[in-house]
Amino acid sequence: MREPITRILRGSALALILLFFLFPILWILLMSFQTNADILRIPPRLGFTPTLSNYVALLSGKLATSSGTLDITFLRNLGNSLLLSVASVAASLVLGVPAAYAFARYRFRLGESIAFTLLSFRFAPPLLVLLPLSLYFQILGLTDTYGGLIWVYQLITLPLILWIVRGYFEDASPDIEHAYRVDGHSWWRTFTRIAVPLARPGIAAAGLLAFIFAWNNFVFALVLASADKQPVTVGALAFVTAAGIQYGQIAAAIVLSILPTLALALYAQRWLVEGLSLGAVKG
Amino acid sequence: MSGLEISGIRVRFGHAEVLRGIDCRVAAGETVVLFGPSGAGKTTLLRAIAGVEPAASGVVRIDGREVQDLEPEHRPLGMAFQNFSLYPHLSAYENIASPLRARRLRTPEIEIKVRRVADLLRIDHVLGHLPRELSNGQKQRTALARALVAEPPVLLLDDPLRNVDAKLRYEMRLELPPLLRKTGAAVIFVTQDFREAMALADRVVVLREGAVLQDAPAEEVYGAPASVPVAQLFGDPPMNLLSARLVQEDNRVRAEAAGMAPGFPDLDITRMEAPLLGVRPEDVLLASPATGGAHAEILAVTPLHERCVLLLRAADGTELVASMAGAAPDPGTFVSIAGARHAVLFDPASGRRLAISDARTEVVA
Amino acid sequence: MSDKARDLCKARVAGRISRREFGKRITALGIGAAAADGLLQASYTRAMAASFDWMKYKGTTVKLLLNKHPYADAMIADLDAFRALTGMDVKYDIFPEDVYFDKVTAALSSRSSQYDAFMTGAYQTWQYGPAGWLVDMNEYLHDAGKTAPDYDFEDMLPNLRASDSWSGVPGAPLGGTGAKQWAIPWGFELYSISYNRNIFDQLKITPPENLPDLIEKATKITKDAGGPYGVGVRGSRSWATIHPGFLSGYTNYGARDFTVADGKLKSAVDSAESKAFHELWVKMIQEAGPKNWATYTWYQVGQDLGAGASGMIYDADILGYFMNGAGNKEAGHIGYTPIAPNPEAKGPTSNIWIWSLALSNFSNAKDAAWYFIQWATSKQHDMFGARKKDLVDPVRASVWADKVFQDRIAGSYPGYLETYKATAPDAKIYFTPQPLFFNVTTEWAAALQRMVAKEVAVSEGLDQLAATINRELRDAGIG
Amino acid sequence: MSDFALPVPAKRWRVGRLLPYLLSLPSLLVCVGIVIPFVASAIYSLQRYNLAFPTGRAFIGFGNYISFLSDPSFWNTVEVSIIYTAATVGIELLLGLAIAMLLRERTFINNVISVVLMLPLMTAPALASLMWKLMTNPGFGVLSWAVSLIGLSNFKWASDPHTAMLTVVLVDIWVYTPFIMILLLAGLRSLPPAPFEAAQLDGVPGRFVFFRVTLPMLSPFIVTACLFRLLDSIQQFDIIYAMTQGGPGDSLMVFQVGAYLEFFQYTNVGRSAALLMVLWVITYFLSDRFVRQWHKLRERRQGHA
Repeated sequence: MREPITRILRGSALALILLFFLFPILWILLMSFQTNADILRIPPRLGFTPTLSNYVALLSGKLATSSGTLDITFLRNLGNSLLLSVASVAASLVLGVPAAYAFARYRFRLGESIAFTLLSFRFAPPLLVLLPLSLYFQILGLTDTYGGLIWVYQLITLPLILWIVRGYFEDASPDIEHAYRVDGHSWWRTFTRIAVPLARPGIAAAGLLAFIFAWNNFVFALVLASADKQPVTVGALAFVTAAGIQYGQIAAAIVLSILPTLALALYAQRWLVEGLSLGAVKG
Repeated sequence: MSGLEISGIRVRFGHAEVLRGIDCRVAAGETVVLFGPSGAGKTTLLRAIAGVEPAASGVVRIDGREVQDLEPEHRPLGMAFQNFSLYPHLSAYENIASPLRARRLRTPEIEIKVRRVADLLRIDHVLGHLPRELSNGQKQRTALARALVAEPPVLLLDDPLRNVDAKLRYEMRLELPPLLRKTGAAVIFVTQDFREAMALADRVVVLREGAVLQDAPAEEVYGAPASVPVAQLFGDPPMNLLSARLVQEDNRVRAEAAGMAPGFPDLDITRMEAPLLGVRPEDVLLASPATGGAHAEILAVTPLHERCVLLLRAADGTELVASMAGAAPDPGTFVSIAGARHAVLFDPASGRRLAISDARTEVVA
Repeated sequence: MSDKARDLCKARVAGRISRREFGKRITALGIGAAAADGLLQASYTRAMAASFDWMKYKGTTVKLLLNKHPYADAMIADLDAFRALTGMDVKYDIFPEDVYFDKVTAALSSRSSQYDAFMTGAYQTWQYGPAGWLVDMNEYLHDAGKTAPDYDFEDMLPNLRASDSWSGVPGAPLGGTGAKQWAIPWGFELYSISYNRNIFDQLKITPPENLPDLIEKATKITKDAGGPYGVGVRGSRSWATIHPGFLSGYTNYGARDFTVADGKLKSAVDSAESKAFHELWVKMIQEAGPKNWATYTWYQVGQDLGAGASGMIYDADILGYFMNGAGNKEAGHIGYTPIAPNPEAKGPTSNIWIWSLALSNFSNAKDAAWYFIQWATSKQHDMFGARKKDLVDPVRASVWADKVFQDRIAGSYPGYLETYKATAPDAKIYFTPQPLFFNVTTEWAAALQRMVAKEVAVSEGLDQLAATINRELRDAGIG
Repeated sequence: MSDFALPVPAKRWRVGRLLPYLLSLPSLLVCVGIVIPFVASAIYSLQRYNLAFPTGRAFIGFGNYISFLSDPSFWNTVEVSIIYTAATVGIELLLGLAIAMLLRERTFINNVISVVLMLPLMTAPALASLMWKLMTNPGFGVLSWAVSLIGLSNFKWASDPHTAMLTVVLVDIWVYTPFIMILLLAGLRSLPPAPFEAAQLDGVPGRFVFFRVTLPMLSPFIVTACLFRLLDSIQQFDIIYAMTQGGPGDSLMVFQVGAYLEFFQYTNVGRSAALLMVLWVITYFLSDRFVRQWHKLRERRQGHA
């Protein structure tokens, strides 16, 4: 159908793009199978004897350095990341999906103002709230609790979910829901059986993006939580040690920290793109 | 009373009033067609009745019970939406079963009822399909089945034939009246197509700009539109509206225009500046030029169904539309206008109907 | 443990027998040297307990905020001894250095009672002290009821004790009159040259003696060593770039950061001495420093030395120590040498960094936390860290005099002790204490980056820097 | 018999009017909890407030803001932030759009590529920066080695004021282009096929279709993507702080890095808060404009549909 020259151009453009975006990932993957000595060679080389020592160190929690064996809490950090991200996204979905529905379906006094205010939290510089927040959390007794962190994480996840899901609801015809209510189903049943299932691609995609952003957060947990509640983003800095930066372990940590998100993304692949489109479900 | 009774329904969208106090009654077993141009508020009225569009004021009674303050799910009615509004993630079977499930019927009972209505609408072979796997006609029948399945006392059908092809529409026009009558429900059927209205309606309610223009049996709306707008809306091709001259004659008044001069025995006004004479195209009596009468030039000819429609210029220069059976004459030739079989006279200022012609046909000398 | 061995340990602890005598007799009892150290440690603990009510806060838990550092690792390794001694429990949060001080600032500025004691440097106490976040330890040190009789604060090197002690008046000398003891020194580092012996041997050059000599040799390495560059120093836009080798050399050239008159500070970075030194330093980086020097923290400086990417570093002596350890490519090839950058100078004038322990003013268990700090800075624990772990620049004179420690260092890290000894006498904090320390040094690092990038000439850059610093001092009301 | 044996509900009062508030208030309340610190920050910004000078704390009105006006470092921050934001969002938008166009067809391979291309987004910027720092290390860095192969042996990446911006922009592009790509891809795939088929049948040139059909129809998505990226970009912190801490010199001193240093290094709460308030005003203004535009485009798009 298409001219071969276009196909070649398109193919090589894609190849270049994949190279740019995936080369660093590939390099990190390679690094995760190397010892620090292999990584710190001049000039860098491809050939090396692969080792699983980085992964072993991460998973066993023992890091051997020149200044002795250090305990590392990577698995705990990974668990914290999972807990914080999953709980934050779940809370955001519970709070945000009904709100998104309200903004999409009803025109009500102050509705737009509330919607914009919610969005504007996404735009507030995190540091702006972070500075007094630690003081405030101290008063509320939320310092160093998962609950407090999940609350603050709402600043990241809630607006994203709210706005993407709202667009999705807006583009879906309300008549399908009307029909269901006329059939005799309550509002709540209609919301849970019709509105939400139909918006599932949008919810899945928004949830995934929110998950990624929550997962990548650094500064909130750093300031507000003690070491045993830190996510991987902060925890991986523990590999910057006096005896040298443990690049191999950092690389392995990145690989391991990407895996859950990647798995989620591949699972949600079929909804991901469709879900971010404002395009409605066509009956 | 049993059936549907609405009064004083008002709906506002922001500052615009979309429905300005609608009153209407539909008896059980009766089919009322809600007719009007787009934007008239037909769909809004159905929605207000169903409760999915909040009404600013007004009363909706179903079988004598006020329901305007109830949520949609508590109103005993069924509704078919113009765009079908099937649940895309549920099979046709589940779509149809939905009202029954809402009423918590037991599974075998649901099965029986769904099968029955599906048989009736000839979609029993596609019950397992998802909506996107259905043809438009099947979708339409599924939507209809869903509205019918719980045998509600009130049925609201929002232009259900609009999105289906001509053949199916024709079939459905024939099938629907007995079907609806069988349900015994009070039916409101929305359409923009006057033929559909004529075919289905026990009564037609003509709606424009949020107000009822006429509420009468279909033949009456056709034959005796209550006002100029109704005359313009209802009918295809629409009624000729010709500026007429009143002529007092014995015990009646004649209105002369374009070579026609129907008589109006009940008219008590004798003098009026240019009243409007409404004549349906098929009521324009045509004759060959040889038979005398007023000559008119044929400007254009279009076939419409089994008849052909002629655009004429009468001797006095008035243009009008007539229709006739048989072979189409050539444009440029002449016919003779012999009179009007039936005509309506309107007040040009208010647009209101003044009188209906008597049965005698007259030919102007 | 046999009674005989226990008696022997007690005798050693009480100072009745010499170390050598102790070693000889314990060997005679058939106990290996390592086991004997353990015995000694245990009996020290018992000896401490004998003369002081260490069990007073039994059952209390102390929570610490720690930086990820070998010194902290050494302490953690010895925590069981503290638990046994006091019946208290210790919990700790440990954070990487990149974010550690931000974490401290966040915790203290929110007046959090979460942490009772934490690690700090001296510079930080110049902020934390005036801010009211720290407890003045003098009230504990001088209270016989709270401090064990054998604690011997005077055993700590005087410059270190003074460094953590300040009156809070900007410009007032450290350890001067009215000074408060904001923190207790615990482990420290000073600044000298650590070099790659292989590279030096290969190029047949000797360790540098002063800055011009260093520049010459470093330039030669960059040119001739076939890959490695000459000298690694820090360069990130941070106070940390200013305080190690840089300030040591700066001081050696007779330059000061401020002049103090009538209680007001004035920047002295635009002095002739300062400009002369900056010219050399900038030249050194341009000609023989790491290419992306401006992103270098001590991790990169150390990493390059350990991986053989640099010929030498002018940075913390302990950094050279760590890079000589297993896991690094150049392990065992690192040499150490003191440096007095100014050829005219009598000797090195090294600035120092002191890891200290401070007591949070918001702690709900201050007395108990003091017990912990007291233990962690005691001779006993200092000795444990120095002998067994990597607390290699311990703060106590008695530990430096310890033969076991000396032998261990001399064995694996030749030149380290000698370098320390040559550098230590004049090693102290050469900054003028004042609360805008971080503003000034960060601006300073940024200015240095611009000079190295040739965005501004050295002299002009320093004039601008002085003006900026003076303005900030005035704004804060101390200039 | 009809199935309408419906119970008469007790309440005659319709919950409908309150429903939207009931639905949206929980999320609002959750966020309002966060507003309290925000107000505290606003108050701090009106004070001379350095934690290390507790006695000097005083209300000084807009003093902090006024001092910015004459402070060249503040204007440098504004300039650097604008350049950074314009460069990152501009390039990411173009690149993201190009990739989305390439992956437009709904094939399995394209779907997989689009997920795989999101890998950089899944790498936390704090960690990604660490790896980029290693990759651009002149000794061990694979990228430094690669550019030396093409003759750039003295390329100093983030260390040179001339290339530092380029380097962090590169990292930002690497991390965030996938975000724009995925939003625009979703947009492209949701466009109705009819206009494109018609254009193809009519033999309308591709470029014309792109500029006159694709771009206008895609604009709500472009606005959304830009909105999120623009506001994230102007608030950039992780990458710049991890790579250069705002250096060399002041060449990368963006708002949040400046404010972070003011607070965490200099304990100058008042100045830090004032700097952040300025940033907030900028983002509020920008987002307000964008949201208006977004509503307008959506209405137009729905009007077409």
